[in-house]
Amino acid sequence: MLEITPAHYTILSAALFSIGVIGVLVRRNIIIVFMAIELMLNAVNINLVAYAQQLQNLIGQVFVVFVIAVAAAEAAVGLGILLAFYRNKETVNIDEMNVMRW
Amino acid sequence: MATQSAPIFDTDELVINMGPQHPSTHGVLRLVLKLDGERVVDCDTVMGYVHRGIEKLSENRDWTQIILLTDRMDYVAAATNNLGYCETVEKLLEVEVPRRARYIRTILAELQRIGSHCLWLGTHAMDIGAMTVLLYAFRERELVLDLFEEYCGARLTYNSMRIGGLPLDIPSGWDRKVREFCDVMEGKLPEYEELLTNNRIWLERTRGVGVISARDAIGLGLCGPPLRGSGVYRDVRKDEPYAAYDEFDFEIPLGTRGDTYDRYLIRLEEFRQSIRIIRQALDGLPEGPIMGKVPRLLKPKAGETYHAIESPKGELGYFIVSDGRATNPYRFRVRPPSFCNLQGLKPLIVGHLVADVVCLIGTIDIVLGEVDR
Amino acid sequence: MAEAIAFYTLSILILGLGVAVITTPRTVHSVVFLVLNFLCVAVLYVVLRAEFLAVIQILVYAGGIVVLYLFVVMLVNLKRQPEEHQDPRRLAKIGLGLSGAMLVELAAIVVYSYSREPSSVTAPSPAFPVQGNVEQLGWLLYTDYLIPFEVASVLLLVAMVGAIILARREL
Amino acid sequence: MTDDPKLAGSAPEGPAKPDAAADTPATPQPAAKSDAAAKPEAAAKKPAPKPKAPPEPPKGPEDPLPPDDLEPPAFLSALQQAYPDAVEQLSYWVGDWTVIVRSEALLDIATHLRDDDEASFDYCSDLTASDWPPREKRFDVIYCLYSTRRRHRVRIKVRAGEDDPVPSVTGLWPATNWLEREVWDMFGVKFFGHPDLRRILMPDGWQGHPQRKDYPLEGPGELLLESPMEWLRLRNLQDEAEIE
Amino acid sequence: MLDTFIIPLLKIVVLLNAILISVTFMVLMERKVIAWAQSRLGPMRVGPYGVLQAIVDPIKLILKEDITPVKADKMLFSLAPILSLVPALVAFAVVPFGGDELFYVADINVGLLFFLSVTSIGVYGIILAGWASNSKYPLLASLRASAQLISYEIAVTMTLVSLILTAGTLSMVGIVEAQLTDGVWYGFVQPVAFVLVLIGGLAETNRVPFDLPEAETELTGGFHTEYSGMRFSLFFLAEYANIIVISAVTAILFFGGWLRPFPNVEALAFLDLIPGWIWLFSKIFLFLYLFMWIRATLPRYRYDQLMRIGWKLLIPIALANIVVTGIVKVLV
Repeated sequence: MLEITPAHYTILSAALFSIGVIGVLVRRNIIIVFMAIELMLNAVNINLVAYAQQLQNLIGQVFVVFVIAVAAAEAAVGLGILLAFYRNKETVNIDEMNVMRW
Repeated sequence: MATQSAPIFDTDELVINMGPQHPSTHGVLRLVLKLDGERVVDCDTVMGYVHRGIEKLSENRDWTQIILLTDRMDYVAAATNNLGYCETVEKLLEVEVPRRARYIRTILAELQRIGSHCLWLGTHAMDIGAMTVLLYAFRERELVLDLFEEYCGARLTYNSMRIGGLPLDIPSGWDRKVREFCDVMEGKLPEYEELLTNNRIWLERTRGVGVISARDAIGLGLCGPPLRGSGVYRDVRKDEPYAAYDEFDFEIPLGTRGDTYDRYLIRLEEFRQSIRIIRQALDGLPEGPIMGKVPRLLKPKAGETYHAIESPKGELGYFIVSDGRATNPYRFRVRPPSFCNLQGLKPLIVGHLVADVVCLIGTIDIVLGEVDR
Repeated sequence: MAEAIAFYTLSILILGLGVAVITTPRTVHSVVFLVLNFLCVAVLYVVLRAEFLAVIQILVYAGGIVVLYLFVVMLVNLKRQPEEHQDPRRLAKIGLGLSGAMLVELAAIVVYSYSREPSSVTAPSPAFPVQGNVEQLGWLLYTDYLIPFEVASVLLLVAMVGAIILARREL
Repeated sequence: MTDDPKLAGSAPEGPAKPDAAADTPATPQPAAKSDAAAKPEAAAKKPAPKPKAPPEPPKGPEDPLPPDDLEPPAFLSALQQAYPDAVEQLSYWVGDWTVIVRSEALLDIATHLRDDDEASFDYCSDLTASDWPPREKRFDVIYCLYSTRRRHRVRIKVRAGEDDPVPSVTGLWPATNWLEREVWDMFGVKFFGHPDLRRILMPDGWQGHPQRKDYPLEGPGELLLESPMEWLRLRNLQDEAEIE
Repeated sequence: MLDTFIIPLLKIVVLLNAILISVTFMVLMERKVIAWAQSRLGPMRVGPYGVLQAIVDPIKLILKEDITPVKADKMLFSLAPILSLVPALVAFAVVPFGGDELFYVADINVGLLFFLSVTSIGVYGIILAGWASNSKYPLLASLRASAQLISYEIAVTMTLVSLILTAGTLSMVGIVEAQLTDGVWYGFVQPVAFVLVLIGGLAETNRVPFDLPEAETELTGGFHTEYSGMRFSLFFLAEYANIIVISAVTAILFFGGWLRPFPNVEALAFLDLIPGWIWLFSKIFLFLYLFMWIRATLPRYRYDQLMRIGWKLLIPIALANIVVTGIVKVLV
């Protein structure tokens, strides 16, 4: 128990990932949904870093860098879409985001 | 998307109250600003927080008591208020004011202009963030106040003139001190210029901000430096000379672009011209009485008149109706330059940023005591 | 020992803050919890000897992306709470169940894989001509992973252009 | 805010300020005055031994005619010729020229004065009013014009009653926007065609128009609210007593 | 145990106290410097030449009533000052006050990046303070602040990349040692970067001429309009701690830290008699004085001008600087 193995990190990561999934599936505020996605990405990152440590190999960390870059791109575009949507519909409720064009 | 091409992102219009408690509304002016982001899209000016009914009060006071009330309007330029009022009543009474009194009045009015412009410069620069100028300008204003204190004993509300002349002759040695002050002031002006005139930030903040064309300025009834900043040659001292201004040689600085920077330059130049006038007046100060022949009981013949002078803020006019029977004016009306200039604020600020609002309030140089009366 | 203390503390914090992110009714609070969550994750990276990633996590995630979120939350001045509107076709309970099922599945996988003999495989990276976490990471990024790295930068550029076009007032 | 000036003096439930001044004796000055006003008998008795009649309030401004040997400036003569009916009178006093015009023709005359090359009064330096209660058209609305090109001044004067509004000249001189608001606020003279005729110095809900002669200096009292003319007569009596 | 826990802990305690005390005296210094610039005397009443003002001011602030607006978001309203102060203090962890291990808390191999990332957290304090106050002026200020701080953070980070290229290390101690081996302060090698970092530092600490988030004459105090008492003083503390840390880092990166002038000129070896930390402190004071001097002299920029300077001036110059530095590095 006192020795922390990659298994511990995997469990932490899985739990965080599930929290993210719950957030995505349950919450209706799209900003929160975005944040839940960020949580999921972080969960993946934890896993990658943990295994990079375990395998004494930096490739996992390299992937984390890419994940962070993708997350930044996702946040920028996602929030841009959100703003564009908001100024037309004045809502951030994903249930009302059911049209492809407006 | 094409069907709703109206301004889309107007959901964030923010209405903020600037004032009456705000550090840079120069008193208790209240602006209700409608903002789109930081840009002002609409503005409503609310005033009257220091409305003391000076006009109404004056209609129930006798002619001499009113001088004291005029001090309280533009309290940073009390002497010019006194001057305008006394001249108007003198015009109604058709009293001749002795030449010495007119000279001293001119000196007082120009000293007052320097004092008022010092206050304007300090607060205007402070609004834009240059706080050292404030302290420098107040340092010089203090000298003006000292001179007034020596002349009439008061530092803010002077009550320094009487109908028909002056209550006091100048104290001995006062003219020398005024000359010294002129030298000091002339030496200090380059300090202000050094801090502001060629300062890049100052230029960026003031140039092209609050531009108003000559035509609009005339139409809006702007007066004083805001009008001259747009290049309109209009100065009551030249157009309708009063006191002793027709005997002096001075120039009226004019702007070309009508922006905040031009108005700043004009007021700086007015410092110099005021110093020039004061020096001429001191050089040619005639001997003689300081009070004209005024009846003991002031009762002007029935009639009405409007008389304007150039206060530091602009055209300060008094419209007085006498019914020929009472010892008080039947109707006493002040044409406050700050009030009329403040009317030009809305066209100036709409479309500018919040930061420019304070800059523009500063540039039109209002005193709320005068706006509200 | 120290690692264990750090791990358990951080795990509790990370999971607690994660739950807080998705349960708080006020969006701004969610963002704050998210920041704190990311800071804890950064500390976890330090524990895992990934200092560069820890710093990048704070700099990019906490200092950049989440500020963007906060900015948007402040910009989107909600007139009504989004949670008020309930779409009848929405099946939140099933969503909750689905995610619960997923948690179970993940747990099962983990338990299953570790019930067997723990494989202590190490696949050390090839020898680096440089020392230190940052240097080695940089070496990898600019040698083996140069093309993905450039692709990522192009992706960021595209995202930036897209975000600007989307957020502009008039299209 | 009452739009009808007549209502101003007699609104049954005004905002707190005017009524409070009369009801609560907390503020000594207004209370004392309103007491005196509330007891007209007592006030009337006081000067009774002296049979001197109270002075009538002045009926109107003198508006002296120009002296015979003085030629009016060219633009005024031209104006008189152009609008012989509209110009009621020319007046001259201590160097100032005043044109008294009918309010119906104000806009025409103002336009003429602004656009005529001789006159070109492009700058409205002041707009104000004066109140002469006994007169039927009790208000004089006064426009002080100035020409930045020709550098001369003239005043236009229009007579207005409480109920007949004056045309707004904001279209000609935007400067008069606030000035007309102030005249409305202070006197209750209405301007039709004004874009935004609200109170400007007094609070929005204020009752009455303070610069009127029948508005007491210390604020409105009960008697004033009931019968302004009676109140004015009594005040004049009081003033006489004080002078004696 | 002693080396891993007790000594660093002691160092932290000493450092924190030193920062807090120096902040209070820095306020006094600022008041005095500005007063002299404005031909005044400054505080003169408490103690000789007003020296004790530095002690009286914090006492006053602590004893003042701490007001929370009714409509404020209570949690964030309390959290914001803390979020603002903590990063400012944490940033000191990587600031070496001397070459010896005694003089720094930690010398991590990503020291400079750590400094940048920690200061980037400070923006939350300001944004949240503005948001939580539930008041319009603070909200405007916090929108301004978030845009301003992020923009200038980008500029500063990019500028520092060229310095990192020159030094070849991210460790703060390493950068100073690199300056010793190169025999020159990097302020002379990277003058452009130095100026950019100075400007960016002014903007990141919300100092004149970039004090828009506070802009007393426009936004009535900006994001801390609604704060009073202790929580206000935390913001105050954070601002001044930030100024000190920016000054210290600038001195370390560009002015050779604890090195004497001309570190490799043997003829000046007698300057080594003065301990290194005195050199560093005098450099920090120089920058502090510069900050105050600027405050006394310059007006404030406008929001759009500020953003224009950040995006259209500083960032392109920083990028060009990186390119030039890279080329020079390859060629030399």
